Amino acid sequence: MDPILSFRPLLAVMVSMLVIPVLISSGKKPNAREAWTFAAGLVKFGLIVSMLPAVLQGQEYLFTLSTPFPGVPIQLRVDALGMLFALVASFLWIFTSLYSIGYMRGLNEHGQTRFFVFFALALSSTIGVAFSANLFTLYLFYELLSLATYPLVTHHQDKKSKISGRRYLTFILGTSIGLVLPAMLICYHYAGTLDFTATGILSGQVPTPVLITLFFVFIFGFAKAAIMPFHSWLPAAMVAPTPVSALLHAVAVVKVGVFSIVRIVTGIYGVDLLSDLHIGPIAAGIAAITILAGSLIAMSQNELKRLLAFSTISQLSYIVLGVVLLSPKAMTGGIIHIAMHAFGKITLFFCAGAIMVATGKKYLSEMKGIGRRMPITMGAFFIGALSIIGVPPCGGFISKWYLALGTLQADQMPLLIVLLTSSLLNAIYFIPIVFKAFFVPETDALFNAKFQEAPLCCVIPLTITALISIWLFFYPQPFFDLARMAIN
Amino acid sequence: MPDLLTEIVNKYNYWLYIILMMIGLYAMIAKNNLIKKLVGMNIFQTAIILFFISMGYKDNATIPIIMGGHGGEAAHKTIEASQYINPLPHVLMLTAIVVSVATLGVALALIILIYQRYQTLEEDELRMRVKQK
Amino acid sequence: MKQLGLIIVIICGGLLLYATQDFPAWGDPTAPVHTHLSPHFITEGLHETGAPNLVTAVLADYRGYDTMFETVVVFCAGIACILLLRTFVQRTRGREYRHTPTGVVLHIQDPDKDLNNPREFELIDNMWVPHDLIIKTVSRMLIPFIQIFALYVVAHGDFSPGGGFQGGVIFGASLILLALSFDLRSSLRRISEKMLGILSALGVIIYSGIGIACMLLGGNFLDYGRLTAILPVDPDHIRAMGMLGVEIGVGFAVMAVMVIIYTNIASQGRHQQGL
Amino acid sequence: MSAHYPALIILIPLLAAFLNTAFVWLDKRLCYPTTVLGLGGSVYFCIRLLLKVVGNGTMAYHVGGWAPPMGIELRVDNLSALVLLLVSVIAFMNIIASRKSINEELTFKSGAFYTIYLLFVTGLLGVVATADLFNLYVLLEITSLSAYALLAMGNQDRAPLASLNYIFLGVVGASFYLLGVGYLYIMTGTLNMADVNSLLPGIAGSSAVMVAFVFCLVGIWIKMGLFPLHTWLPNAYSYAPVSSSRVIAPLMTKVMVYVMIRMMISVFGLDFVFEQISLEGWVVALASVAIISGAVMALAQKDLKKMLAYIIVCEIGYMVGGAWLGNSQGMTGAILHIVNDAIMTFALFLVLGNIVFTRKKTAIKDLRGIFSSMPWTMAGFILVGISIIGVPPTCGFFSKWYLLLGGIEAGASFFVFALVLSSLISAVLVFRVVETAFFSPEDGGHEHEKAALNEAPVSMLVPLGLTGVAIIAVGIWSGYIVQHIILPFIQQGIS
Repeated sequence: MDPILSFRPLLAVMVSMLVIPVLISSGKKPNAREAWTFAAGLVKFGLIVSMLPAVLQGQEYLFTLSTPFPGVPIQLRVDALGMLFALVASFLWIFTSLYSIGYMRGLNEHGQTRFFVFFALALSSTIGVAFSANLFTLYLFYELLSLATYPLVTHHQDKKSKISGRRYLTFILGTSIGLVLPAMLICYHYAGTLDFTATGILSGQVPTPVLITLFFVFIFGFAKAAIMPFHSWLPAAMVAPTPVSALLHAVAVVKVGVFSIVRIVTGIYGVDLLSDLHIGPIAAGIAAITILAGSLIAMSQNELKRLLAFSTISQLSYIVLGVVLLSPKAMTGGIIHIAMHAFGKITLFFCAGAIMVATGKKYLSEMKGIGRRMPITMGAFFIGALSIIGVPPCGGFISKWYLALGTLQADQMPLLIVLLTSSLLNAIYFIPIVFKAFFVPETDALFNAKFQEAPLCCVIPLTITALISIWLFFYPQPFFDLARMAIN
Repeated sequence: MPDLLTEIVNKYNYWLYIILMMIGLYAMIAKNNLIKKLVGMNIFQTAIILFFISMGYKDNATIPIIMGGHGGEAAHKTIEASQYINPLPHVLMLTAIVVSVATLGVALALIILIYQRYQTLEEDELRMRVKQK
Repeated sequence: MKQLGLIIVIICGGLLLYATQDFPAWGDPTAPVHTHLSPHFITEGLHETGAPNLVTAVLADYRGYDTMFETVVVFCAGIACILLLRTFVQRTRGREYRHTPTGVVLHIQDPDKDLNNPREFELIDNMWVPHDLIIKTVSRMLIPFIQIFALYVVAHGDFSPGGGFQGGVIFGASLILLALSFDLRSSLRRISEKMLGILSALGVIIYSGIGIACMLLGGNFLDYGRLTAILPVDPDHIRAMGMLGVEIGVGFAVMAVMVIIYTNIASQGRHQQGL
Repeated sequence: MSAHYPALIILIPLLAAFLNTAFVWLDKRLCYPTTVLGLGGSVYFCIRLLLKVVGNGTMAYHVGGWAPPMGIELRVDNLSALVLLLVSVIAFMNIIASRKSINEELTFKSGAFYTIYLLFVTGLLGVVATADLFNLYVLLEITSLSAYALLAMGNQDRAPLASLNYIFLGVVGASFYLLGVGYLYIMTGTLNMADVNSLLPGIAGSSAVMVAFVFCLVGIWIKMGLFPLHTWLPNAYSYAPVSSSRVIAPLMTKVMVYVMIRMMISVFGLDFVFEQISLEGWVVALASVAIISGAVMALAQKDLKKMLAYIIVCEIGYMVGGAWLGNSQGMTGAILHIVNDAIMTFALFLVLGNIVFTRKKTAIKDLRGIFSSMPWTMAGFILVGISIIGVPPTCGFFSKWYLLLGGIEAGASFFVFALVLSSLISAVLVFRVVETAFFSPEDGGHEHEKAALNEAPVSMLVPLGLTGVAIIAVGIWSGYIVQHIILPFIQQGIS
C-alpha cells in the first residue's frame, strides 16, 4: 500500500531541534530550561507513538524535504524498524533528561545550557537516522550526530576530555568520511538510487568482488557500531557526563551504528543477495570475535563506566551477529536486542552515575558494601545486570533466546557456543559487583551511614527503567510485531 | 634545414618578437633587482604589442585612414579592402599599451612603498629584511 | 632560479616558435586576419561611422565598449596610486615660507598655525632647488603650444592619427613639464589635486554618460546613431560626433590621471614638496 | 528595459565608482551610500537577470548596436548569470561588513578604496558577462589592477611586496592569455567567442590553435593560482587587509575558474579539448596534487590567515580537476563548487575579519578561549568548517558528491583519493582550531567561562549569519540549482 504523506516524521525529528533556541534564550533560568527539555521530550515521544498504530498495520509515513541528487531525495520514511528504534530512543530521552537534571545539578557541572542544547540536537539526529528513507539521509543524520555529540563528550573541557574527543572524532568522522562516503557513492554509481527497499538495490548490478568489499567497508565504516578494531572510541567517550554515556553511548549513538548496519543488510543488499554471497558467516565471525573480546576486556576493568562500555561493545555485536546470520529468528532476536539491551544498559549507567553523584566513587574496588547505603540503586543495577546477562525474568533473556534459536536455524553451532560463553562471561563480571555491594562488609567509612540514596531525580529514572526491563519479559509484544514486520 | 631557414625568413617578424618576449620573460624571472624585473615585464608586454601590430600588416597596403575621407567624397567611391591594412590589431594594441602603462604605474607605486619600508630593491636583501622583521 | 628561468623560457619560446609554422606568411593578403573581419571595417567603416580614420572608427565605435574600459584602466591606475601612495605627513616644527611677490622669508614655529593666504607663499624645504631661468622661460613659452597641439590631436582624432589618449597624454605631459621645470607645488597651484580628481572622474563620466544617453534614447549602450534625437547633425556624421564626444572624455581622464600618477610617484604622495 | 540587463549590471557599479571619485573631493559623506547603492543595484539586476535567463534562455546584448563579430557582444547564459549573482551578492555583503574596519584602517582614503572596490566588482561582472576574447582581457586587467591596489593598501608591512609579486605573475598570466588570443586571431581572424568556436573545426589539428589553447589555459591558471603556479597567492591574501582579501579571495579565483570553463566549453569546445588536446589525464593528476599539497601546506600553517589561503589553493584543485574529468558529473561538481566554495571562502574570511577586528591577532595559538568571548563568530566558523570537511546538509558536501561521482565515473582513482584525503585533512584543520578555541588552557579550571563577551559588531555578524544560512540552504536545495541552472548549460555545451 502507498505510504501516508505527512509532516509528522519531520516534526518528530525537528521538535528537539526547534526547542534549541528556547533553551539558549532561557539559559539563565535552569528550571524553565529543563521544563522546555521535558516538554520537547514528551511531544517527541507523543508524535512517535501517534504514528505507532498505523505502522503496526503495515502503513508507512513519508516526508520528502528536497531532492539534491537525481534519485536521492532527503526523505523521511517511518517503517517498522525505524519505529522500533525511535520508540526506544525517544522514550528513554524523557527519563534521561530527568536523570541529567539530578546529575548535572548534583555535581553542579558548568555549561549546562550547552549540555542540554547539544543533547537535544543529538536526539534529533538519532530520530532522523531512525526515520531515514535512504542511505544518503541516514548518512546526513549520522554525521550530524557525530558532530553533535562531540561537545558532549568533551564537556569537561580539560586535557583528558580533549584527548578523548580527538580520538572520538578520529574514529567516527574518519571512518564515515573515509569509508562510508566512497562506498555510498559507489553504490549510487552502480544502482542510481540509495533507497532502502526490501529487495535491496544492488542485486544484479554490481560485480561480486565489489559487493563483498563494499559490505565489509560498510560494516567497519559505521564505526559507531564499535566492531573491533574500530571500538576504542567508546571507552574513550566515557569521560563524558554519565547521562551522555547512558543515553548516547549505550542507546542512541551506538545503536545508530548498529541500526545503519541493519539498514545496509535489509535495505541496500537485501537478505537474498547476501545469502547468495555467503558472506554472512564471515561477518558473523567478526562479530563473534568482538563479542568475546569485549566481554573478556570488560572483566579486567576496574572503572565501572569503562566496564559497562566494553560490555556495550560486546552486546552491540550480538545485534550485528543476529542480523548477518540472515535466519529470521536470529534477525528478530538481533532487532529486539536493540530495545532490550537499551533498557538494561541504560539502567546500569544510571546506577553508575547515581553512585558518582551520591558518593563520588567510580572504581569497583571502592564499592564494597555500597549496597547497604544505596539499596535501590544497587537493586536496579542487579536487574539491569540480569537483563544483560540474559536471565529470566528480564527482557534480555528474550532477545538472547531468539538469537540462540537463530544460530541453530542457520545451523551455526560454534556461534551458539560463543553466545553462551559470553553470557557466562557477562555473569562473571556483573555478579561479583552486586555481591560485593550487598554481602561484603564495607571498608569505606562513607558507607557506614545508613540508607542514603542519590537525589530523587536520579533514582526515579533508574528504578523505572529497571522495572520496564522486567516488564518487557512479560509483554514484549509490540517490539516483536515491529521486528517481525521489519524482517518481512 | 633549408626549409626551416625559409620558414624563419618568411616569418622573421614573429621570430624576432617571440625572442624579444622571451628575453623579457627571462629578465622577469632571473633578475634580482625589482626595477630590472619591471623593465623585463615591459619588454615582454611591448614585444606582444609588436607581435600584434605586425600581424595586421598587409603587403602593398597603407595605413587605415581613408584617402580624402574628409570632404565625404570618399563616401561615394567604393573602397578596396586591399588598399588598407587591418585596423583591428592597432585598436587592440592601443588598449594593450594603456593597460601596460597602467600596470607600470601601480607597480612603481608599490616599489616606492617597498623602498620606504625596506630601503632596498634587491630581492635577496628584501628576503633577509623580511626575515629579520 | 636562473636555470629554472632558462628552462621555462626555452619551453615557452619553443612552443610559440613551433606554432608559427602554421601561420600564414607575413603580409599575405589572403590570411584569415585580412579576410574575415577587416574587409568589413575597411570598406564599410567610413559609410557606417563617418570616420575616415578607421582605427578611430573601430576604437571608438565598433569596439567602443573596449575603449571605455581602457579609459577605466587608466582611471583605475590613477586612483590606485592615490590609494597606495597619498599620505599627509605631520607638519614639522619650524617651517620657512617665502612670500613670492616680495621674496621675504618668514619662519613659523607653531606646527598648527596656518598662513592666512597660502597662495602667495611657498614652503622652503630641504628638497628645495633654486630655479634655472632659461628652463623656466623656455618651458613657459612651450607649454601653451603643447597644449594647443594636444587639443588639436583630440579634436582631429577621427580624421587623422590621434585621439583622446594621445591628446590627453600630450596635455598631461605639458603639465608635467611645468612641474619639472618649476616645481610640483607651482604646477599644483595651477591645477589642484581636487581639480585633477574631479576631471579624471568627469572624463569617464562623459564617456559612459554618452553611452547611457544612447540607452535612454532607445538604443543599445554606446549606439551613437541615437544621438540624432538631441544633436542637430546630419545622420552620416552623427556617429563621428559621438566619437568626438567620447574622445574628449578620454582626453580629460587621461590628462588628469597622467598628472595624478606623476605627482604621487614623484613626491611619494607628499604633494607639498617638489622635486 | 529588460533587454538592457546585461549592460546595466556592469554600468551601475561603474557609474557608482565614477561618482564616488567625484564625491571624494566634493562631499566625502556621499561615498559610502553611493557604493552601497551601486552594488545593491547590480545585485537587484543580477537577480532579475538570473530569473529571466533561466526562464527564457540565453541573453545577448550588442554593445553599440553592432552585431557580432563586428562589435562586442555581451552574452549571459545560465552559468554566467549564476556567477554574476554570486559576485554581486558577495561584493554587496562584504561592503556592508567592512565599513567599520575601513573607517578605522584608512580614514581619509576610504573614498578611494570604495572606488577601487567598485571597479574591481565591475571588472569581475564584465569578465563574466562578455563574449569577446579581447574584451575579457581588458576587464581582467581592470580586475587585476584594482586587486593589486586593494591587496597592497593599508599599513601591513609585507603587503606591498606580496602584491608586487602578484603583479609580476599576474602580468605574465595576462600576457600569456593575450598571446593565446593573438594566436587564435591569426588563425581565425576574429575575437568573438561564438565566432571562433564556429571557425575552429575548419582548422582542426593546427598546432597554432593548440598552442593558443595551452597559453590561454596557463595564463588563466596563473591568475587562478593553481598549484604549482600559486606562489603569489598565500602571501598576497594573508598580508592584505581583511576587508579587501575577503572579497578578492572568494571571487577572483572562482571567476578565473569560470573563465577556464567558458574557454573550454564556449570557445574551444569540449570535443576539441578532450579529443584533440586530450591533456585531461595530466590536468586531473595536477589538480589532485594541488588538492593534496594545498591541504598539507594548510596543515603546516600556524596562522589562521595563511591556513585559509592554502585551503583556497586546495579548493582550486577541486574545481580544475572536476572540470577536466571529462564527464558531466565532474563538470556539474566543478560549477556547483564555484558557488559553494565562493560562499564558504567568504564566510571563512568573514570569521577571520571578526577575529581581526576584535582581537587583532590571528595566530592559531592566540585563539584560546575565543569560544566564550565571541560565540556567534565561532559558531559560524564551525558551520563553515563542517561545510569544508563536506558534511551534509552543508553545501560543501554536495559539490564534493558530484566531484567524487565524476571521479568514479572517469575512473580517476587518484583524484577520488585526493578528495577523500583532503576532506579528512580539513577535518583535522577545523578541529585543531576548534580545540584551541574550545578547551581551557592546560592548567585546568574553567576560567574561560568568565571571559567577557567581546563579539564583533552587528554589521559584521549579520553578513556572517546570512552566509551561514546560505551554506545550509544552497546545500539542501542544490538539487534545484543543478537541475534548472547547471545541467541545461552543460547540455548546451555538449550539443
